[in-house]
Amino acid sequence: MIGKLLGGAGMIALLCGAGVAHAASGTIEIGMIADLTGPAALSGQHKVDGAKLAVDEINAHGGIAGKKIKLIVEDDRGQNQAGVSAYQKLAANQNIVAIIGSIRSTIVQATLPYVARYKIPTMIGGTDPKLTHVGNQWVFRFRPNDTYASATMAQYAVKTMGSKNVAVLYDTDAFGAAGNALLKVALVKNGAKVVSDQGYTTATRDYTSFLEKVKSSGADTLATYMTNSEDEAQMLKQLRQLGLKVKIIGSTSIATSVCIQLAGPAVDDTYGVSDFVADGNDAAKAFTKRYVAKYNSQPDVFGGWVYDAMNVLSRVIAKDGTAPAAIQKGIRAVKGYHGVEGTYTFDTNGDGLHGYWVVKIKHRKVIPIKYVG
Amino acid sequence: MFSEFIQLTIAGLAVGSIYALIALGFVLIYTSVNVVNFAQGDFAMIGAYFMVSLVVVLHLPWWLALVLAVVATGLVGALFQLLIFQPVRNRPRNFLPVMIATVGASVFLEQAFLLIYGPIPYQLPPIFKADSVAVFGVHVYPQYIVIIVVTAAMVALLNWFLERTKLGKQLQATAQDPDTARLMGIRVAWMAALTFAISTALGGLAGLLIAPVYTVTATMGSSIALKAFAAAIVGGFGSMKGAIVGGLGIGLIETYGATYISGSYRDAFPFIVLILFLIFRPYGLFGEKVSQKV
Amino acid sequence: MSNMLEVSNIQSRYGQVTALHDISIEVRAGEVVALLGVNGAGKSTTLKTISGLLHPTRGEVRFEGERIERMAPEAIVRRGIAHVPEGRHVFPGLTVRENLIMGTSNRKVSRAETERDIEGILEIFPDLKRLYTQMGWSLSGGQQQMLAIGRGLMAKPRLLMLDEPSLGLAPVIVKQVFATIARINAQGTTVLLVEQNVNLSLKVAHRAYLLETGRIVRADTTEALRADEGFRAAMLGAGAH
Amino acid sequence: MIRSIARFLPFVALLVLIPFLLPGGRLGSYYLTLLILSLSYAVAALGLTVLLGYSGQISLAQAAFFGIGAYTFSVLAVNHHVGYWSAALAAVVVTTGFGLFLGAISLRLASHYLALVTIGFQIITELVLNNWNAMTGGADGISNIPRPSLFGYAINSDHGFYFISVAVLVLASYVVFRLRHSRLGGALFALREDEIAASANGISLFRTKVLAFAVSAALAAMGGILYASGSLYISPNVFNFYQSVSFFAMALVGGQASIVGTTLGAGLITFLPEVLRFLHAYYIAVYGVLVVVVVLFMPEGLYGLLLRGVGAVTTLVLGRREDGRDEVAYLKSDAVPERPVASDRPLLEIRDLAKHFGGIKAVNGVSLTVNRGDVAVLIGPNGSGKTTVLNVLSGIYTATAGSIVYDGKEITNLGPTRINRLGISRTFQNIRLFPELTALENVAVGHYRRGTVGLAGALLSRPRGYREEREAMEKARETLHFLGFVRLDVKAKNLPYGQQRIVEIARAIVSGPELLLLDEPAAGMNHEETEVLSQILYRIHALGVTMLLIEHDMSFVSSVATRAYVMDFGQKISEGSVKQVLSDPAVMKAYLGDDVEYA
Repeated sequence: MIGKLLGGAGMIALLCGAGVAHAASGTIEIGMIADLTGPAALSGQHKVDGAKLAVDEINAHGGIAGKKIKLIVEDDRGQNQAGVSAYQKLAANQNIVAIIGSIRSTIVQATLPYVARYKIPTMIGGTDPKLTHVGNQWVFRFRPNDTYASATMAQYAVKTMGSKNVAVLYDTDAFGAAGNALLKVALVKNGAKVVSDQGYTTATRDYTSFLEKVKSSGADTLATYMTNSEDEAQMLKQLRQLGLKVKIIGSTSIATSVCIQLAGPAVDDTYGVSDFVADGNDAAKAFTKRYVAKYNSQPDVFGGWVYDAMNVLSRVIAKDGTAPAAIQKGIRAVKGYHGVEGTYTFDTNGDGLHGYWVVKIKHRKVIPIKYVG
Repeated sequence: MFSEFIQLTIAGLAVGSIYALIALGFVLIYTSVNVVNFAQGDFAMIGAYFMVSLVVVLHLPWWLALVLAVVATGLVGALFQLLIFQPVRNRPRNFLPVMIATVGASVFLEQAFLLIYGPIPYQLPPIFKADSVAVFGVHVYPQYIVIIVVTAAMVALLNWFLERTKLGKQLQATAQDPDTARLMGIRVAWMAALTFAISTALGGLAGLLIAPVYTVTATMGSSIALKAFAAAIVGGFGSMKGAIVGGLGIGLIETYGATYISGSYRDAFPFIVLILFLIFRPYGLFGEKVSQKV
Repeated sequence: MSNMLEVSNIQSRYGQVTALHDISIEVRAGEVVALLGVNGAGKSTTLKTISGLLHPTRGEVRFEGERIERMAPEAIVRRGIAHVPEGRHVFPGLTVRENLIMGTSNRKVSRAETERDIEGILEIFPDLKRLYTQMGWSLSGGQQQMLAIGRGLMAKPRLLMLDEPSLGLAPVIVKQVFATIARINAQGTTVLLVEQNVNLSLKVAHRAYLLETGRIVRADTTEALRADEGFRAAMLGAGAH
Repeated sequence: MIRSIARFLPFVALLVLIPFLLPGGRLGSYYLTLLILSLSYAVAALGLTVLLGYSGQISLAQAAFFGIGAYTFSVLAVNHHVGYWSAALAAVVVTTGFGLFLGAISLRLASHYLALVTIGFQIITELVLNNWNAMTGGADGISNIPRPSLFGYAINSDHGFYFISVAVLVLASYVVFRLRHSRLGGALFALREDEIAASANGISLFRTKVLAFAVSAALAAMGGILYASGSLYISPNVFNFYQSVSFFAMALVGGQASIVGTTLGAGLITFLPEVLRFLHAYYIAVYGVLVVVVVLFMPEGLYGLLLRGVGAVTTLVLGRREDGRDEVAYLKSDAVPERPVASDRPLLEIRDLAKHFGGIKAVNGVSLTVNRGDVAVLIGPNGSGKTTVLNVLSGIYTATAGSIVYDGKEITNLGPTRINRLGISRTFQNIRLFPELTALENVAVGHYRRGTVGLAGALLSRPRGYREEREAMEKARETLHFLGFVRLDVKAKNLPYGQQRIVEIARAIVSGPELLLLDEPAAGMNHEETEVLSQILYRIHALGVTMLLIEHDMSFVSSVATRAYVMDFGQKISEGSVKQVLSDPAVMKAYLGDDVEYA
């Protein structure tokens, strides 16, 4: 008993010591895992760019209470195992006060046990609803989850676009498969008929067979739940070439700069849901301007959510300090923060955003139509 | 219904042509030096990137760019041979280390090109600018026709080279009996380099042909390569005719299967066919049964 | 005049196993020289060492004065030594004509010259004429042997090395083959011959070496060997060669 | 045996100590997770030690087996609430079943093709794991995978689980080690070194390959269970083709046929990318290059290199060891044994045998009879078809026509394994010893058909297994002694030609065959060695073994053979006593050629 007490005291002393150490160093270190290599290295780059933009701005304004933010990035290669290693590598660094996790739901899944164990506030972008519903108090989602996306898509398609027979095309990965399930339910609930639902494997390059089936199913609308913007663009180009006449509404991947850049005119006149819209609100407009100025390319959701995460984090730290428990409490208390992605109000699960934009893509520009919250 | 079938057939043949070109590369290398080059698909990626540099960056006319890109890919292939195969060419049972080394090299090449060209996918304009042409309700994508025609021409050219020229015959002689070929004065090291150059050039051609349809990324080659590999086996590893028939067959099966059976298992069909072949006809369509000599 | 081929004290190994211990051979221009000995005595290994398929661990090989023992086979055949290997080794997937053309790989030849050379070979082996477009694998043993020798001659060698040309051939064919060797020699090609058919070898050759477990145990003219009853008995008794 | 087990102790001790050497806190936990990961990989990679290192089969599906194991376990334990150990057992059983299937297909495929089929299996497995939502949870994977409890204590901490993993690795190593040193291990090696020689020694290629695949799959499953339980979450993208390549790299980099080497390789391949992280964007490219360099330029792997380095240092410090090159190879005995007289009961009857290859009629209607107690010799010029007769006879070629009757039973086209098991064994013209095995091990493989203990017996350390192993070794030693050969522990590839012949003969007679087929036993031997050889054949004959040999050396033939058959152009041209046939003019002509002038 006495030993335990002594041990506890030692721990406290150690923690205090650590606190003193970074006070002296004058920086606050924040970790981030991202796809630096591997098939989705592009999204990884956007993510790093978004985070760096936020960091540079905060530091330019004098940092947080005089301390500069230092961003430390580890590569997750887009793989679960490498994601876990990267997360642990960051967590092992005693100076890191919070970690920005992955936008991929499976990588988040794989790292969740370690988040729970290390008790480091972790900000994620994966939209699989259950990620924040497993009782892990250290996970905060900086994007709206898929229940909102599917509901928004279904509602808009049926009520506004007048869709009656809908074909669904989805990626068989975690994001797409979960989205497909939710979307089908939502469509039926709104009174539409699902005439075909087809899954494809990530990075499929020839969509002829899928599109032929959409055609023969007699669908008036194609709803896509595709994970990668590259795939979405590829599919859209082929759809146009096959001369398929259907209305199209897609998940977030359709309204990304990557999709628009790759698909060109093929993406015009499609609808999509998006949590990030370049001129959706004032914060987004300002962000887009600065992002374009700095990187000479259009920002998208990959950069948007980490920009918000970084800013929310810096406010919380400025207010509550760098102790993990304080940050955790602080984020949970955030209410009505106007970020690039929308207005953040964290619920008890750790979900910050609760709605999606419906957007239309016209002349390769994303035009916000309405926000469904 | 019928137009759908035609549509699928054209798409299947086009994708199949790409598999066939890469499968030919596998077969050429396998028959001549008895190793499998798992980096074969990455040469498709290299060819596509070279094409991007020549067309998008340097604005060369497409036909000149095509020739230059194919030749350049072949040169990279010859260099690859020098580094991966030459050092261990005389080691017994070198199949295994070479095979794993080519996988390691594939990891390296994909990363190297990712670093050089960056993660943003490139788009290559189609060779014919025309959009799809509708014939009797069938929308034909011109690039698909280009792929099929160029592949056919390339196969004819390759066949002419191997069957009608002395160099081609020397290449075959080396593959059939390297020691005796050396006794004839055939420089077998050159033949190995030439074989790699031709094989990888075919891969590069496949890559730049499909590039306008796909996007050009560092990882574009790996998934194509595995299916091309299946095509080579189904055809009978070691048979050029087999590689072509296997490639087209796999392309068609994949496309029909995804439509008429299940889209999610699209990538599985080539390998299910492969397993069936290996169980019931292990030496493929055109492979000869070889028995070990005592 | 000096020797065309001079093999001095070579030792050759297959991995850990020493196949040749100490072999020295000389071949003069215009000669037919035979290497005799039982299976495993090292005759084929000697030829392989000369043609560059094996590199000796000791000793040297000179062809027309030039050291060649470290050269690759491709380089050696370019210098004028053609090696017709044991077991014929015709290219199974090439036709008779293509096999013959492969024989010219050691030199630059025009198309017309190639055709002329092929004509010459078909004159020596008229049987090949009707097999002209057949694949190598479909030929009988004798036909393959003729093709292999013909292919060797296409290299226009100054020294032709033949390894067991009578192997597996019917007696009539064997006679033809040896008659051809004599004819080739008469036309000016020097020949180094490995044979099991002792009588025929002694007839066609000027000199012979007897090998035993990787060593030369006797070197003499064929007249002397033929006159030596003991040698003939020994060949039948010890190895029937 | 005890000594070779003792060699592993320092490594086990090191593994047990490592956690105590790690830094505390999260850094320690980071390393510990990687260590647990390495251990699970090591167990699966040990499967490749058996499959690739021992039996020489190529499989690029190890990640598939790893995944099937992990998934079967997780589905049972998480979704169906089966107890930890029962779920684990079931996972191993199911995975082994898939291993059996793949092994069964493999028989018909040459090694390169096998590599290809395993890739197909790998890719299909990954797709099924991804798409079979109802069972596998699809791309979402399975989370909340439990950790075991032992004797009522739940082992949830990483430290505890690490020790469980070490225990499983030790168990896996034991399995591999026992297999290596059992009768089956000899069979696996024989398969790797020379399939034809293996089957000619009574080893069933089919059963051995299937066994190798099954064991390999079982080990992969064990690794998979550790993986699932260690990371608490699995999803299909972990078990992909590149993971299979990774397993392969572990085996090759460490040293494919070494338990310690493979384990080190697993650690290295797992830690290498982590160690290289400081290179940022370049590290995966550097990793690729390192794999290429190691695989191409270090054929024995890093562990092999290490051992050689240690060996070199030891030699340097302790002085040169005797390499045994000049050791006496034969013990001579001058006693001429009593040779049995041939009976007139036929043991082997060949009728009208024919074998054609394409256009070449290698054997064209040969009939001959070998009586019990005969030393029959088949002579004839090179290329006359003698070896082909022997190859058809021992089941390596199938006959085009004709029949072979042995001991009253029809054995035509039975296959080499069955024929060997009937009591016919042979040597080969170009010597087919297992080059990487020692002389003694080679001969012990020859005893295979006399053994009975299978996998279970070997792994459970049944006394009968040890007895048989001992017996095989003793018999092998005895046989080599009987033939006067003493360099027992030299690798076959390092023996001179003549000695290799003796070892091959010993391998052929160690199981006590009734009929011994010898293909040119005296080829490449000098006089002295030939004399030793005839002594040896006398002694074998004196044991009552009937022999059929092919030979060119006539003085040798005259001294050993009781009956001779002469072949030319695929046909028998003469038969009788050696003396008779040698004076037959047809034979003279066949051998020496006729006397026509050409020059």
